[in-house]
Amino acid sequence: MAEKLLEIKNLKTSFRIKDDYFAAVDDVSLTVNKNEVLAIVGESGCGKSALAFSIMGLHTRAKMEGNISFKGENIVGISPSKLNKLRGKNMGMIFQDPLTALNPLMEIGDQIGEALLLHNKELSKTQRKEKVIKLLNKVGIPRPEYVYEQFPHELSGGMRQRVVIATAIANEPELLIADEPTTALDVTIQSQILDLIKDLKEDMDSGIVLITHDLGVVAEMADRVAVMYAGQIVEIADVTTLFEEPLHPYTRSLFNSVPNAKEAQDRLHVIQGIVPSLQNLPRIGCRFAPRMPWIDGEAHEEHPEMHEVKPGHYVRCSCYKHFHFPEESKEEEHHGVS
Amino acid sequence: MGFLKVEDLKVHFPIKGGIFGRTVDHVKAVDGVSFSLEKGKTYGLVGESGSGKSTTGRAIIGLNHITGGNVFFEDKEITGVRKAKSDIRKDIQMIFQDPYSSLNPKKRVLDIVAEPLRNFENLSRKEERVRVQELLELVGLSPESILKYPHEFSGGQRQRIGVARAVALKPKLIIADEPVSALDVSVQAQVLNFMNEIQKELDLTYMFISHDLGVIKHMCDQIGIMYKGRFVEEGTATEIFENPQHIYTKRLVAAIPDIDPRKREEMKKFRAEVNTEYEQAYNDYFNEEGLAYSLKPISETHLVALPEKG
Amino acid sequence: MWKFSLRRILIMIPQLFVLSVLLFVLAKMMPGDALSGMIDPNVDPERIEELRNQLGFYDPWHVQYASWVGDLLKGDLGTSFRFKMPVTELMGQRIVNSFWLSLATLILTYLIAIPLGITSGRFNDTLRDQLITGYSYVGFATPLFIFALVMLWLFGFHLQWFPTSGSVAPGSVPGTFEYVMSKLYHLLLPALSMALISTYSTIQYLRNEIVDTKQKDFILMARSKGASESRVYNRHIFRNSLLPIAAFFGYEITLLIGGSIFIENIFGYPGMGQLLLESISQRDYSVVVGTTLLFGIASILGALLSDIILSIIDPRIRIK
Amino acid sequence: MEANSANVELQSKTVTKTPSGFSVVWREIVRDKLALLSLIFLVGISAFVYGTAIVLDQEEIVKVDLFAIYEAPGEEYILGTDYGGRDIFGQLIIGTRNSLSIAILVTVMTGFIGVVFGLVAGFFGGHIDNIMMRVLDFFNVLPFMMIVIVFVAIVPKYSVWTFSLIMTAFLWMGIARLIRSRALQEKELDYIHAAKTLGTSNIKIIFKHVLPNISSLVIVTMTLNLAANIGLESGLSFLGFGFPESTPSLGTLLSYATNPQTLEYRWWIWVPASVMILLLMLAVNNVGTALRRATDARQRRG
Repeated sequence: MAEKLLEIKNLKTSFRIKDDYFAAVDDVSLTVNKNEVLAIVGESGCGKSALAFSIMGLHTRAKMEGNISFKGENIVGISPSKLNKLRGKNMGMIFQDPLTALNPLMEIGDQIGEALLLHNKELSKTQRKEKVIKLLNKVGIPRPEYVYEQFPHELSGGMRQRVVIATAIANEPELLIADEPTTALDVTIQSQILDLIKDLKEDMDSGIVLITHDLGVVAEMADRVAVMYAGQIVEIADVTTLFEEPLHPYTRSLFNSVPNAKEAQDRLHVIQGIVPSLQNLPRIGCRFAPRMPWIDGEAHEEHPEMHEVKPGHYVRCSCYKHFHFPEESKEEEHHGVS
Repeated sequence: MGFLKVEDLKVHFPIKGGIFGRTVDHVKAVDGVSFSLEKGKTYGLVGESGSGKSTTGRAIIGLNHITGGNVFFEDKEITGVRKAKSDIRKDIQMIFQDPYSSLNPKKRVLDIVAEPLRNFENLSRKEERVRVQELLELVGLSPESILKYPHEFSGGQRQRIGVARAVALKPKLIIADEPVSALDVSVQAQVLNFMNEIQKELDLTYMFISHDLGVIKHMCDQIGIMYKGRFVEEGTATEIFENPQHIYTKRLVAAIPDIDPRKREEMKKFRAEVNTEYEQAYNDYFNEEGLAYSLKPISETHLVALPEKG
Repeated sequence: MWKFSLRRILIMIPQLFVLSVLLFVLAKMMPGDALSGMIDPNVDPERIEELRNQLGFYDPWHVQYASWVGDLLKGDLGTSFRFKMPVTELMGQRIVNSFWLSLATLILTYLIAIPLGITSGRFNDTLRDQLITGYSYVGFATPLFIFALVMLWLFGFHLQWFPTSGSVAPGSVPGTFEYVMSKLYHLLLPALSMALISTYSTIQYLRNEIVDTKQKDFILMARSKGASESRVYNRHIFRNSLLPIAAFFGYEITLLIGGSIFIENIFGYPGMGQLLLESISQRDYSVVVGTTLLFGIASILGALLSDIILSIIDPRIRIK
Repeated sequence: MEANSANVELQSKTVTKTPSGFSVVWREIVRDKLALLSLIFLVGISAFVYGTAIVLDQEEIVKVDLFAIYEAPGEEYILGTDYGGRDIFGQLIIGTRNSLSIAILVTVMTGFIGVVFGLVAGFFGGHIDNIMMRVLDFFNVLPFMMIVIVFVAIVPKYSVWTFSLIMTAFLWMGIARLIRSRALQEKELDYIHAAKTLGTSNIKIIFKHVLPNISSLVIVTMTLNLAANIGLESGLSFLGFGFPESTPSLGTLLSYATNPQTLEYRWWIWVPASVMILLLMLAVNNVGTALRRATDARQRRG
C-alpha cells in the first residue's frame, strides 16, 4: 500500500477583492503518496496555481480554511518558523518562469547554497560549495564550477530551470511542487526537464504535485490526475483511466479541444462561453453547467459531490451520466458578447 | 509562377559593442531561407524560440528590415516594401500573437476594424459602419459591439477582432504569427476552427507560424522546420510527422509529449534513441557554425537539409 | 565593466567640449573683459587698445577659444576684479567650504532617507508607511528656500540654537579642536535644512523598489527554500533595492549644486554657491565663468560616477 | 502570493473597468477628498487672482510710497507694506497671478518640446534616437539653477518672455526622457505593428496610436511639472534672477526675508507669500498624484 505523504481536506483559499473574499480554491480534497506524481490539470484561472501556493504556504494575504496535512501533521495556519523548517527541507517548489524565479543580483552558487545553509547549519563553506556543485552535476549542468559563479542572465532558459530544480531538491525533499515547470520552455528542452524531474523522483522516492495545462505533459508524467475547473476538482483518476475513459463533461470537452499531433481531427470541439472570473463563479450547483446548455438542468445535482465511480476514480456531479457532445449542426459558436 | 515566393531571404540584426558602440557582429536571425506558398493552402513555419520563424513572417510583410534575398508576391517583387500605401498592404495581412497588445486599448472596435478601410478606401461614415458590422458578423461577433473597447472582450473574442481587421481589405495572404499560443486550449480550439472556416469562405492562404507542433499539424498542408535561421526540412504534414529525415526534425517530433499514457516507456526509449542519434550525427548534419546545410529534395514535396557530401 | 567605463568616459569628452564652448560663448557675451577691471582713468585708452590687441581680443574666435582652453588647462581662470586675486585662488577657499557642506548634506540625507524608505517599503500601506510617505511628500512639495528660511528663522533667530551666518566663528584658529567644532556647528543647520527636503526621491525610490521586489518570483522562491521573513528582507529585498541607491549618489551632486546656491545664500555660508551669486551681482565675470565651469564639470563627473557605480553593482551591466 | 492575488484581481478588472478618459479620472479625484479640496482651492484661487488682477492697477501697487514704509497689517493695508511702502496684499495677488501664469507657460512649452522630442526619439529609435539622447544627456547634466542664473544675468533685453524661454530651454529633458521610454515600449506592442501592416503612415501612428496611449502619462507629468515650476520660478525670483524687478512675484516677496530684520520682525512680508507658494504646490501636486492613481489603475489593462 502506498504511503500517504500529503493529504488535503476541504481546502478553501480565498482572496480579497474589494470588500469580499472569493474562493479561488474551493473545497479541494486530495492525497499525494510517496513516489507518485499527481498532476493537477486545468485552464488558466481554474485555481491550480493557487492550490500549489496554498500547499507551500506562499499566500500571505489569502484566507485559508480546511486541512493540509503533511506526513500526518496539519500545516494550515502553523507558525512561520515551523513552516520554514518544512519548506526547502521537506517540501520544495519549482516555479514556472525560471528567469524571474532567480535573484538577478545573486550568483547561482549562492542561490542554491542558500537552501542548504538554511537547513543544514553544520556544513562548512567548502562543503556547501562541494554539495552545490554536486547538485549542479545532478541536474545536468555542464561545467558546474564555472556556472557556480555565474548570474542568472548568463544562462539559457533550460539551464535556469535546472538551477531552479537544483535549488528545490537541494535537501532531497519528500514533496516536490512543480508549477508549470516547462511552460516557459521549448519543446525539446521540455522533454529533457520532464525526464530530469522523473529521474529525480525515482532517485529520492518523493511525491510530486505537477501543475500543468498541457495534457501531453500529464500523459507523460502523471501517475494520477486531478482535473480542476473553477476552483474545484471535477475528476480524479489514475492516468490511464482518465485518458481512456474520461467521465466528467469538462474533462471530455478538454480532451476533444486539443489538436493532437499524433492523429488528425477534422474539427476541434469548442467549449461554449468563457471561463468565469473569480467574482463571477457560479457558487451554487454544477459549475460547468452554464457551458453545456444543451444538457438538461435536471441532470445536475443541487450540491454536486464527488462520486467514486470505480476504485480511485472520482467524478463530481451526476451530470456525466447524461453528457453528450452537441450535434455538429446544432453546435453554435459563441456569438456576440457575453 | 507561385503565389508567394521567398528566395534566399536574410535578416541580420547588428550587435553593437566595443568601446565605440559600433556594429561588431550580426545576429543572423534569418539566414538564407527559400520557400513558396501555394494559393489557398496553409503553410506552417515551425521552430523553437530564436529559430527565426517570426522574423521571417515579419520580414515578408515589411516589419523587419531585409538584409538580403527576394520576396515575390504573385510574380511581383515586394522585397522590403516599407511604404505605407502600397498594394501588398492590402493583399498581405497579419494576425498577431497577443490578443491584448495587438488591439489599441484606447480605440473602439469600430475604429480598430475600420483602420485599414480608412487607409485605402474612401467610404462615407455610414458605408464604413456597415462594412465593419458585416466584418464583425463574419467573425461571429455581434454587430452591436462596434462601440465597445477591446478590454470588454475575452481573449478569443479579441483575436477575432484582430482577424476581422486583417480581412477587411480582402487580402489574399494572411501571416498568422502564433495566433493561438496566448490562449487557453478551449479558446484555442475556437480560434483554430474559425480560421479554417474563414479560409474556405474567403479563399485565403495562410502562413501559420507556431512553435506548437500539434497546432501546426492540425492546420497545415505544407510545413517548414526552422533552426537557427535556416530551414532544416520542408514537406507535407505527413512527411514531416511520419517520416522526418533530418535529425533535428526527428528530435523535435520525438519531443512532443504523447497523449497516450500507456506508451510512456516506449516513448522514453524512443526519445533516448533519437537523442543519441542526434548527438552522434550532429557534426554530419550541421556545419562548423552549427548551422544547417541547404535543402535538397528527396521527393517532389519533401526537402531535407542533408550534409553536403550526401 | 572596464569596457563600459571606458565607453562612458569617452562619452564624457564631447560633453566637456560642449560645456567649454557654451561657457566660452557666455564669457564672450558677458559685458566687459579681463581688462575692464583694470580700467583706470589715468591709463590712456590707446594703451588699453594696444593691450587688447596684444592679448588677442581681435583674433578669430577659434584662436581665442584655443587660447582660452589652453589657459584653462594651465589652471588659469583669470583674475577677479573685485578681489584682485586669481580666480583659482579665490575658489580654492570656497570649494573647501562647499565640499564639507555637501558631504554633510549627503550623509544626513542618507541617514534619514534609508531607514525611512526601508520601513515604508517593508510595511507598505500601514500607518507608519503613510506617515513617512506624508513627510516625504510634503518635503517634495516644499521649495527648499522656503523651508530654509523657516529653519533659519526658527532655529537661528527665534531659538538661537545655531549661528545665522558664516562658516566658522570669527577668531577661531585653524587646526584647533574648537575650530573644527565651530565649523561643524555652522554646517549643521544648512545641511540639515537641505537634507530634510531632499530625502523625497530616495525614500520614494526605496519604497517603490521594495514594494515591487516583494512581489517578484524570486522572493517566493526564497520563501519556498525556507528563508525566514527577516532573511528574505535582508538578503534579497533590501540588498536588491539598496544597490541602485548607491548609483544615484553621483546624480545627487547636480541636485546639491542647485540646492547650495539657495542654502549658502540664505545661511550666509561662504561657499561656491554664494560666490557665484555675489560675482554675478557684482559683475565679476571671470569668477562667474570659473564657478560655472567648476559646477559643470562636477555635474558631468557626478553622472559619470553614477553610471560606473551602477555598472559595478549590477551584474547585468557588469558582464558585457 | 501577492502576484497571484493581483492576477486574480486583474482578471476581474478586465471585465469591469472602462478605459474611457474623464469619468475615471473624475471619479478618482472625487473619491480622494484631499485632491478634490485641492482642485477647488486651485480653481478658486485662480478665479480670484485673475479676476482681481484685472481690477487692480499694477502700476499703482508697485509705486514707492515713502510715507508708508514697513507698515504692519492694519486697516489701510490688509497685509502691511514693504520697504518701499508698497501694499503686500496687492503684490501677493499680482504675484500669484504672475507666478501661476509663468509656471503654466513654461509647463506647456516644456511639455510640447518634451512630447515631440520624446515621441520622435522613441518611435524612430536607432541613430536618430542615439543622437537625440546625447543632446538630452548633455542638457541633463548641467546644473539647472546655475545655468539659468548665468543666462538670466547676461541675456540682453531681459523680459518675462526671455525668462520663460530660458527656463524652458533647460527644463524639457525630464518629460522628453519619460515620453521616449514609454514610446519605446509602446512601439514594440503589436497594435503598432498591426497599424504598420495595415498601411497607416508613421506620422498617423505616432499621433493617432501612440499619443493617445501615453496621453495620461503626459497629463500627469505636466501636472506634477507645473507644481515644480511654481517652485522653480519663485526660487529664481527669490534669488533675484526671476521676474524683472518691476513685476511682483511671490519669490520676490520672499527675498525680502534675506534681510534678517525682515525675517525676524516683519512676518507679514514673507509669510503670506510662503504660505501661498506652499499651498499652490501642494494643491497641484495633490491633483497630479490623484491623476496618477487614476491612470495607473487603468494602465493595468486598458
